[in-house]
This record gives sequence, C-alpha cells and structure tokens, in this order.
Amino acid sequence: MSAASILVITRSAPYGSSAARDALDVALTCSVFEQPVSLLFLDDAVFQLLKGQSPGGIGQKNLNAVQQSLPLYDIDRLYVGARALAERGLHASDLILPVQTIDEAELASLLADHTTVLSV
Amino acid sequence: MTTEMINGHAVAFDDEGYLQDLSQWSPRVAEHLAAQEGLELTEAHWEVLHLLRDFYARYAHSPAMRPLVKAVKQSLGDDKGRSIYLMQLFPGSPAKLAARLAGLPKPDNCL
Amino acid sequence: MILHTLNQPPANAACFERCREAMSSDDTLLLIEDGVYWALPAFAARLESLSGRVKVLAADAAARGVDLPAAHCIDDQAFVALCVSHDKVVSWF
Amino acid sequence: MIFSIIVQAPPVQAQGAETALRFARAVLAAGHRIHRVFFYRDGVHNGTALTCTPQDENSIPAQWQALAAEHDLDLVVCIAAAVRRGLIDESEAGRYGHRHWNLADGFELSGLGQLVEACLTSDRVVTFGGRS
Repeated sequence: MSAASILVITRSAPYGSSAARDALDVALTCSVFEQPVSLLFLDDAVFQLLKGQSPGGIGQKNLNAVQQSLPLYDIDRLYVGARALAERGLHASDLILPVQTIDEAELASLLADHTTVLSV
Repeated sequence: MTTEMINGHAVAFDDEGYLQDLSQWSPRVAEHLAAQEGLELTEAHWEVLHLLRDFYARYAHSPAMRPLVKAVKQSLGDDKGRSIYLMQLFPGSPAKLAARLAGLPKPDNCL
Repeated sequence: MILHTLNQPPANAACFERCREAMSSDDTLLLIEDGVYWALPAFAARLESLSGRVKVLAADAAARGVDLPAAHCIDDQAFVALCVSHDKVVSWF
Repeated sequence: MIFSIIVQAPPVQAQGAETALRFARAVLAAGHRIHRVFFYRDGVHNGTALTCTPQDENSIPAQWQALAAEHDLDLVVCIAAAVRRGLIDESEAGRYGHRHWNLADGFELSGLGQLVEACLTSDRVVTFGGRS
C-alpha cells in the first residue's frame, strides 16, 4: 500500500441531494484501489450518520445500509466535526457507526495529513 | 436486451446478462445463467450466491471484489475467503459474475 | 501548505467558517465566483485572522463590480501558480 | 507538474464549469500537463452533445471539446452519475434499450476508479463544485 491517502469531505445532509451517496461512492471506490481513505463529515453531513433512517417512502436507498458495509471495505477512519454534532443537539451515540470527533484545531492537521483532499 | 423463457416465465436481461427485474430471480434463473457460462452450480457456488443475496438485503448494493472476499471470509471461513477460491467458482470477474447469477445489480464500484 | 478555494457567497456563512477553521497559518485562501463578495469591507472582521493570505480571482471580482485593491487580485495564471506553490488544493463549495 | 481537474458543477446553472475551463487553459498555458478532467455529479452535463447555445453565448461542452482536441485531453464522465441523469453513449443506449444517445465526441464514460487513479497519478487535483 502506498503512502498516498485520500480524505473525502462531505458537508451535505442526506436525501435532499445526492451528495451524501456520491461522497460515499468515492470512498468505496478508493478502497477498491486499496487506497487508504478517510471520510470527514462536517456541518449538515453529520445527519448522514444518524441512526434509524427509513427512506423507503421517498423512493431512495437507505444510506445506513450502505454505511454499515464500510468496515467490509476497510474504511474505518470516519471523522465528525465535534461542533457540528453539538450545534445539532447530537451525540456520537446517535450515529450508526463509531466515529472520531475532531475539534477545529484537529481539522487543519487532518487536511495536512492526507495527500489528496476531495470535496463532494 | 434479451428475453428468455425460463421455467415457463419470460425473463428479461440487459446486454450484459443482468436481470432487468430483480424480483424475477429464482434458483432456476441462476442455474440457467450458470449453464450459459458453462458452469454447474454446486453447494460451494450456492453458499456464495446466498451470501451475496444476504449482503444485498443488508447493505443495499452489490459488493466489489474486496468486500465480497471479506464477507465470505467472515461467514464461510478463512479457506474460502480468498480471491483465488472465488475465481475458481466464478471465473473471470467473480464479483460481477456472482452478482449476475445471484440476481443482483451489476456492482457499481468497479474499475 | 494548502490552497483553499471558496466559491460561496456570504449567505452561506457555514461554508466560509469551515474553510477558515480548516486553514493553518501558512495556508492561502482564494476567493472565486460568488466567494469574491467576502472580500468586501463589510466582512473584513471575519477575514482578519487571514490577513495577507487572502487572494481574489480578478475576473470574478470584475464581473460582479466588486472593486478591490489590486494587490489582492490574481489572474488565472497566478491561480495555477498558487496551486504549484502549495502542496494541495482544497475546494469549499 | 501533472494536474487533474474534477468538475462537479453543471454548465449554465453553475459558474464552476466555466471556471474549470479557464483554469484548464491556464494550466496548459503555463506548460503543465493535465492527466485527466473528470466530470462527476451534475458535472456530467458538461459532456452533452445536445446543448443549443445562442450565437452570442459560449457553449461549455463545445469549449471542452475544442480544448481536448487541441491538447489531447482525457475527458472522463462518471458513468454511474451520467446514465442516471440521461447522459449516455451508444453502448449504454444499447445496454438500456434506448434509441438515442447524447455523449459528445471527445468525452468518454468510465467508472469512478478513473477519479481515484487521477488522484494517485497527479501532483495536484483541483475540484470545481456546484452547490448541493
């Protein structure tokens, strides 16, 4: 495995647009290439990880279902903005997968630590 | 697009041989598609096909090769959770061929 | 050293704030498209911590009638040069 | 230096597609190489052959085509994003049973793997986004 690493940043809530699924697809594809990939959820993207989604009534695929396959793709570096959670009255325990919460100071170093940063 | 009669039902496939209507899948469809590939489905094939259908039901997509191998490893053990094993059962591109026989959509995240 | 580009107008303050928080002390911010409005004097306080490290894409500012000191404005060639002189580019939109 | 450009902005509705074009020209003018331009999300509409542009406006797809022809650029449109949005080539038209197709010459449909490969191969990756 090369030292190159990709960070995918997502900032959008799920379902209202395809952004959440599109970001996830980029991450899944990185892992197909056996490239280390991390996902960073900022702002409304923390809603993507909320448990208990049931989008059958709006004709969409359940994002929670796809997210739960991430460990099988060896994608386990999931970062969530601590303030994004707090502002929305959420806790890490409300989320479907274990995540690492990061504060503002850690945000800059996370970006610095990855070779390529992709916003979706 | 082609339509074939399988067990008295008209079943439609796209150009790459994937089912148009996933609900038309049955074990007979899998056997029919396998025969076209020159394969006879054994117990070893079936346990992978069932695993794939479970994967799809749970994770809402057809897996790429790597997660497929990992899922097989977790359910069927280390001996089977290897790409060489899946290549023997489903020659060529196991993730694509097995998804096709299992009546799932073509895996999206391919190279 | 990262070059950040931002194309969102002041109404989308969250995008700007995330970008600002993500910036290290040696990073540069390039305002493009609707992002150029952040360079107006009304928002000077929010850009204070970035002083000297904010650039504006000249064609976008001119298109919108945003009149800025020439020192802040760069052309497309200089945009490319900034990409080269920084390790990577992060886009905020 | 080797650049790759990711375009997520659609033409017309967002400015990002035009910004990406200008950036691509500037990259080439500076003597750098563009490994690939990858169109994702609504950015896939940059690859349509069927835009009708008034005489006094510029067609974004036509400009990509011209630039690609002049500099032998690799213009790759994400196939998964494209077919969902009704942007298909002849072979996808066959696969899905459509009688028409609309991918412009010079563009190619391919998988997201091309985006990842571009990230691994390029010194700089620059993304031009729309909103949403």
